[in-house]
Amino acid sequence: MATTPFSTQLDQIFVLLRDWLVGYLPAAYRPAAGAVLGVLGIISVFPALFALTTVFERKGLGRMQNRFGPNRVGPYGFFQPVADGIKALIKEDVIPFRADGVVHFVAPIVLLVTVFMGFAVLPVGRNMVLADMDSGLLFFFAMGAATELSVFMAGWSSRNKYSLLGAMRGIAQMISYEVVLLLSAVSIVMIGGSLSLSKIVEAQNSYTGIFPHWYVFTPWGLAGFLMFGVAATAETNRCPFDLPEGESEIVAGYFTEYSGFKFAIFFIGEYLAMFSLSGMATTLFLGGWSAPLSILNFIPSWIWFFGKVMIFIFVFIWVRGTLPRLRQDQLMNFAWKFVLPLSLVNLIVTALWRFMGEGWLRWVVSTAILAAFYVLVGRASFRRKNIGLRSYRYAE
Amino acid sequence: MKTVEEIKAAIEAAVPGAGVEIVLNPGPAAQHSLRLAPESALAVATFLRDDADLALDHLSNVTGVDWPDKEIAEKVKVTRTVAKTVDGVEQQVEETVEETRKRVEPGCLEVVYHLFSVAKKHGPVVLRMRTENRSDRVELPSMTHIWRSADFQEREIFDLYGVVFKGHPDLRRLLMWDEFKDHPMRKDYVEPDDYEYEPTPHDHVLARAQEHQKKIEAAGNKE
Amino acid sequence: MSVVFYLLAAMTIAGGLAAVLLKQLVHAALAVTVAFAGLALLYLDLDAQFAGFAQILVYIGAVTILIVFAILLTRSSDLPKEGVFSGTWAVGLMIAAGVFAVLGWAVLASVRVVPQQSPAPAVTVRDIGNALVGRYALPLEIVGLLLTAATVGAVIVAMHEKERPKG
Amino acid sequence: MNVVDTKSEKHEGWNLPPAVAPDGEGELLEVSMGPHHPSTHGVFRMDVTLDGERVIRLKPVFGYLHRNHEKLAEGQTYLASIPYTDRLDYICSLTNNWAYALAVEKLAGQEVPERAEYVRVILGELTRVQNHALAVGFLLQDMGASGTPLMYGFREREEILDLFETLTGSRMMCNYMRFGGCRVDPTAEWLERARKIVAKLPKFVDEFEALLIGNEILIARTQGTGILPPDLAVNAGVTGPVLRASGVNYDLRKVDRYSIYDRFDFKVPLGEHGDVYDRFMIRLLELRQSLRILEQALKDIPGGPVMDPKAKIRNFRPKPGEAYGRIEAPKGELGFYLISDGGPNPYRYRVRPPSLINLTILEDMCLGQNVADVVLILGSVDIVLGEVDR
Amino acid sequence: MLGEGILKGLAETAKNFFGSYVSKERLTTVQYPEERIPTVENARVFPFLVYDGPDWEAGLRCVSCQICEKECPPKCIFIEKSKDKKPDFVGKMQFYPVRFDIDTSVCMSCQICVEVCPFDAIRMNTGFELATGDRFGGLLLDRKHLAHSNEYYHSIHPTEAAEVDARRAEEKAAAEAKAKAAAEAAAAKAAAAPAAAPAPTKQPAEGGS
Amino acid sequence: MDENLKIELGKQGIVVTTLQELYNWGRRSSVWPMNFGLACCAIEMIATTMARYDLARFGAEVFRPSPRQADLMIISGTVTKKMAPQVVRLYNQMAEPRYVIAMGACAISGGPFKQGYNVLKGIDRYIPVDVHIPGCPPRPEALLQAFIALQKKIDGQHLTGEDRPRFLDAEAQGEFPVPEQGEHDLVPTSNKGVWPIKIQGLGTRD
Amino acid sequence: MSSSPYFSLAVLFVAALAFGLGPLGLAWLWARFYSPRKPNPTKNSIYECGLVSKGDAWVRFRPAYYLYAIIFLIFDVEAVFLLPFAVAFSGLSAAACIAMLVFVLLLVEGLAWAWAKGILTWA
Amino acid sequence: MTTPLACYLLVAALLFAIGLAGALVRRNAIMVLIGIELMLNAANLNLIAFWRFEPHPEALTGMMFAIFSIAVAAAEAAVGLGLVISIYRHTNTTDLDKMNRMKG
Ligand code: SF4
Ligand code: SF4
Ligand code: SF4
Repeated sequence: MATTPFSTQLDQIFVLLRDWLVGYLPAAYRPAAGAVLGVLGIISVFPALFALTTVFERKGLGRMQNRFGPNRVGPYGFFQPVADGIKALIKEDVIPFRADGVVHFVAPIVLLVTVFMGFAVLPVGRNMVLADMDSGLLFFFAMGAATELSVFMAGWSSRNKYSLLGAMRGIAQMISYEVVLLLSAVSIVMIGGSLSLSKIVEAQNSYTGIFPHWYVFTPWGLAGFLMFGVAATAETNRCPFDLPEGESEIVAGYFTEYSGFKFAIFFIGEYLAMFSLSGMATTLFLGGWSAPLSILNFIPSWIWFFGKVMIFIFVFIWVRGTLPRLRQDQLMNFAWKFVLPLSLVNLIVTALWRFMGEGWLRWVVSTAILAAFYVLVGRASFRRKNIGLRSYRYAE
Repeated sequence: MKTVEEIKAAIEAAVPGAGVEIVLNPGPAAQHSLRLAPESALAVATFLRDDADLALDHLSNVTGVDWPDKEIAEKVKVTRTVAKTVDGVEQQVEETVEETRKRVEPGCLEVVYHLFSVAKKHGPVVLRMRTENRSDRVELPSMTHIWRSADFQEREIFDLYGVVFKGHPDLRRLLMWDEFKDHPMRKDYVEPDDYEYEPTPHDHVLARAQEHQKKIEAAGNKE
Repeated sequence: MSVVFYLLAAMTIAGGLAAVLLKQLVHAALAVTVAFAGLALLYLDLDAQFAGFAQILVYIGAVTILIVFAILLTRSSDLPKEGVFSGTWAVGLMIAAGVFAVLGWAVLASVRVVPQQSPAPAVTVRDIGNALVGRYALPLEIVGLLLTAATVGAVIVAMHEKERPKG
Repeated sequence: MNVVDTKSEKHEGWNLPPAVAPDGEGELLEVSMGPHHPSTHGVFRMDVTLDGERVIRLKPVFGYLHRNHEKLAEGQTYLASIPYTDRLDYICSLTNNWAYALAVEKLAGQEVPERAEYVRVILGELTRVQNHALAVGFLLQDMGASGTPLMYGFREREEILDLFETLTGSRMMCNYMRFGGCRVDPTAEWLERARKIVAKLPKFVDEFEALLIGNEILIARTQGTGILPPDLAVNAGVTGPVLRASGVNYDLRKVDRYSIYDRFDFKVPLGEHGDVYDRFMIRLLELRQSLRILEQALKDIPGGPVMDPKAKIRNFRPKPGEAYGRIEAPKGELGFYLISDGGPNPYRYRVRPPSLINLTILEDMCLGQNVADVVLILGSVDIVLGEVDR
Repeated sequence: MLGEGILKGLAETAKNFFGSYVSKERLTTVQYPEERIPTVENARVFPFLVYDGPDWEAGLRCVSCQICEKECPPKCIFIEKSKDKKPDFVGKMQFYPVRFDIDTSVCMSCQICVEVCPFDAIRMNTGFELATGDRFGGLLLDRKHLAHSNEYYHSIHPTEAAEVDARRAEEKAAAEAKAKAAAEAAAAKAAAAPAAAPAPTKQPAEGGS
Repeated sequence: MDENLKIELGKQGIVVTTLQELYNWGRRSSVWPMNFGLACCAIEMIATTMARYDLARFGAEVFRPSPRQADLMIISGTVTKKMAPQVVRLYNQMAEPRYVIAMGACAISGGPFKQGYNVLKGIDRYIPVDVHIPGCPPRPEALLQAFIALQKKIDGQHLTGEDRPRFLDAEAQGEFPVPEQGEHDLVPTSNKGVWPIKIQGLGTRD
Repeated sequence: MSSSPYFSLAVLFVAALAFGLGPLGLAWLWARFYSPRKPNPTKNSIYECGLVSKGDAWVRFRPAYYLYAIIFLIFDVEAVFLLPFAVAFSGLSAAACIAMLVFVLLLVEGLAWAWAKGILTWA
Repeated sequence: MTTPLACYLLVAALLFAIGLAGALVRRNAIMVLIGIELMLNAANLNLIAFWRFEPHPEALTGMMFAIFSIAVAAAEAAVGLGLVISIYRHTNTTDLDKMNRMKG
């Protein structure tokens, strides 16, 4: 251990810490204890990140809107989430008499559990993944698919029109973008050659000169990345895809009837889903925990991972601060008629990429195909509806 | 734009037997108006809208006015009549008639329409219509089918004044709740008693509050 | 570890039973989800990782959604007045019991014949992929055809040639 | 001009909704939007019948803010009604003041000093600027933007409200105009400050435009949504930016040439499609024209009194008669109809609320649209409940 | 190009986001309890009664003429006239209010009472921090709570107060001159007659603001 | 008061006090208002959340549209008789602990419109109000001040004991009857449970 | 067994469950001891913009949702086949890839058919 | 891994029986489909179990069968539920007994 350089030690500090702690136990219990510690890490880090994000979001939105945002509760307002948590705990739990009590209760739990499970396969740093499975990616998406059920349960059990409308919207939206999410991940798998996320990261963790081999730096990777980003925004019901809770129409969507901590769980679940999808995007396209430049390798890998996730979160907030939301039909059309075909094209481009072999030609061809498709379909969808910028006339 | 007289002539030429009267406005605004007979009102209105010269396509404003019944004392001796004439209508008189014969002149509900032309950019042409009385014969033809803008305004007049517009597609109360019984904009509407806390009462409020207080006290004593 | 197995089996069976017995259709759909999840876990227990996750993805993620949509679209979440079990439920139960008896007997009878478990197979997703476009290429195409046909069929059936008024 | 048939079946039998959508697909869902709804701009309610997400019936329900303005005014002196007019369209109190003052001036045949006219124009146009900024902000809010456009709108509004407050003493309820002039004379510093703020405003409009007009989401959502054909608009008495967005050239500032609007050089923007996007854009363009008027008015404002010395405030009893006065308020034609019986109180006092009458065609615009568009269309009509319900 | 408008919008918000760290214009918040926007001179919240001199009760300018009570649109002023009279600043005998209540839970801050008061007795206050949990005790202001000194008036509305003072001084001078003239005339006429004729005060023009 | 507190402390021990502090701190620092505006005052309420005044600094910018998730109902504007049942129902549907700020003259007493036939003379006839803000409309700062006053009030509340707030008391009224719209007026015209005023404060001129 | 990833997953499952149930339990305890729940018919009625909720929310929805769900299901299944193929892709011959391409195209054909039929137009 | 194959098979058999019972005794067409899904899944479990216990699991036969079976079952569910919806549109019920009565 003494021979390992300091930066590696720092990089592996959590792994070492775990091994050190586990070392006190009899060998038979070590793996189990290790798992428990790993789980503890997940269960504490991401909720903490959630707390932090809510403050950052509120502050960031504030800054975009020329104001401060929360800054009074605790130093710089950073205790705001604590207060919110306490408040949520002590709120009365209202369950409408006509609601389906059991399902109403289970829905938030299901959401939380499925979202948490997604973190199991995310490599948050070198050697830092809770369950490195051969089908990790599939597991991740399987868990993601299960969250739809919780949305349905919440919306249906409340027996509230807004809730049910919100839930139906939510499910329709989530299933549509789920497909895109999967397909854009497939092209990564095609090149990465594994469903194990740590292998995918390893595959990207090499450098040409000082520049990394991240998949986002290829035409198909970039396209996949953008589609993944869009789909992730939709999956997590973030603006501009926040229709299921679009308060201008359906009040608070599927959790209209939730109060107290159950509502908080929905909130947490949504943010955690955002983290896990950001983490997934990072892993698939941005090289996971690998450093952006080879000379920056001395910085611990987990810092890179969380840094990248934070960038995603910033973009989420930024987008939320800027854009109005789409309408249901536009959202569905966008998914099925634009993003999904594009992702299918992307699959083919990826295949071409491999078969064309090294050289500049494949860059040109794949970029051209994707760009042409993007421009043509984008144009066509605007043309057909005859919409676009207008000029105006004046009387007198 | 044509003057009221010209408009009247045009109407009479177009709609025979229209029965249009000119109501002069004595004030400085001098916006004189035309009183229509309810029977021919729709025909006149259609003419006004469709006539190429007038083209009054914009019904801007529909107003209800309440002219309550008023007691007219035949001129005998004591009456100090301060009645003035507004639009040819006798004003309510607050007088103390003693022994003389009095006669009640039935009031009416009036609806006033202000028309403009968007196409020709002129206006206003003011139309008026009156119901026969204020209690049961309160029907007037609805202008909604000629000008959509009358839709909500007529509902409002129905709600607040109680004018029933025949032919209105959806004549419900507009502002008050459906169970409500009164027509609050009428001059004789009495507001409900709820002056339970009135630290700075004034004139009639004071009187009513005290009345209310007495009522409550009486009720309390009974219990 | 058979404890795990018994837990999973219990979960699966309970989910299945609940699905069949619960009156409220949405509850039944949620219960069947539990059964599906239990099955998926059983697959994992059988070292069929890929199949297990695929089971979750397809069944919990998609089939259940389909089922609840169908429930909502047919207003089946209201409890019917006539009761949820068909008039011939006794017969049905008998048949089911009979079938179970036969199957159970078959299993138990052949218990000695079945092979003992071999060490965990080192099957990776890559092998499945190779097999898929290799040995199983034809079935793959057939399944593709089937799925397409199913899409078209299901859509046509559900749409029922409606003349959607434009606009 | 073809006759608009209002006797279509949608008006008949409003209380007997069919249970199933016309095409037999799915059940109808009756939803009340409002009175407490995040995007009904106050306590407005729409009883919406949905077929899936498509609106097949929409009945506005009013009166949740019916504050008896007209009844109160008939029991009060002419003067005492001015502060109440502030509370009609509470975003644009000054134009309400103005319309009322104009009507009373017509009723009593009063003159207004020139400087007062200028001050009125300045304040009226400032009001228009802030109203349109807010209207656009609220529209975007309805569209689900997390407050940013609204915040920018409010940011500029605060500046204008500062001006109002410095002059009139109150941010919103200015109670500033009187029959025969204005209550206080703006000081030279005030005018200077107004000039500065007006000079800054175009930058803000640029920012707004950069943020919004090219946004694909906004374009996709607003274009083709809630189309209002011009003939229906005229027939339904729609006025203001909504009418002009349908391409009808009718701006009372040009038509009536009231006050001193004929002295200013400005243009009236007209829309072509009459959809939500046009209404949104017409507001932004009008905002720019208002800034032009403001520049001119602030440059040319003459000296002199702001109040007709002959005007009476107390014991004001106009001669018997009646008058209808109207102005181009930011939301449309705001008219006041007054009948005087010679007493200290108006015998009949009537407000012609543009917001209410612009809502006449709400159902027509919303039918067949998505629920999400309903709030958008409502937002694009730009109503204020204080005025709708009075 | 699809997405161009969105990018433009994003650039705009980013400009504001980063701008908020450098420019005051992009961070317009005034952190209220600590920082305040200075109150403008014309500001009006609720009315108060002006008194001259040190004793609020004796110095109240209000003569209980009840004009404001009548003109107040929502009728939130309640005045009870005194039975006796006391001299006002020019020495004329006037009634005074024994009770002067303003219900701030009703007052609409319209300033009409101020406009119509012929005696400059009622003016608008500028303090707005009046939130209270006590609806009945806290919001009905009686004359003691309403009374504020002329100095206070000067501190919140300096220009207006100076004008009022100047006018009053003029009136007072005029009244004194008149009284003096009257007194002199009276003295000249008949020294025996007591010179207690009330000085006619100026009746302000009706409707003058 | 102080005596009571001491006895209380002795009884419940220090745990309760810290718990109480934490409880009050949490409630005070995270007051989410309901997205609820009635009239002109609502515009000032919105202005309060906007850049210049920024209610968010207090952690209170999370305007929840659903009453289930909101803590504070800012009654900002005129409550008409047509609206009153809805307001009361919404208040009822909020989860405890819930607070009410009556913003503006209209909400407190009907304000300038109190003589109108359709205007409720103060929302406190039906539901308990924590803070009243006079003014028409109150400036945004006044709302902020009221908000701070509400926080103070929360801070002063006790977890146990006789003077604990209503929502901690199992006995206390939890439902506030929703008035019906009658033929002439609301029925009843007030909720006797929260509107104890018999007839008092009626001024008389002699 | 305990070293297998499933064990970690199980632990995570339990922990997530606890993470959800723990605070809910705490909240329940709090309500039990200090802040009693006070259900009543008004409070526990369905929220509908402040009005009394009329009609039931559990109504029949339009089949449009179902059509999307079908297509989603098909693509989900496709993904199950695509993923192993993608993993093996780097070692596959062109012929194998074409086999997959045919499979994908078959499904795309379904999608295209649906598109042409106007099913992908949200009503 | 000590669980013998028979246990899996028994579970599968039981599940199959439950599914069968569900399909037979429930009136609601959707419930019948749920029952059928359960039966298919039970079969799937058999497939996987046999694959796991066969001497050469590397051959992947059972596994591949299971995966294909999942796909087919999903397609079956889609079509079946589509049918239910379609029938519902005509008969306004999902109750099989009622449907039968209507037919007969
Ligand atoms: S400010 Fe207006 S409402 Fe207030 S007391 Fe004076 S006159 Fe009355
Ligand atoms: S008008 Fe002036 S002097 Fe008269 S009562 Fe009112 S405050 Fe007093
Ligand atoms: S208090 Fe004044 S500002 Fe507020 S709602 Fe009432 S009238 Fe409007």
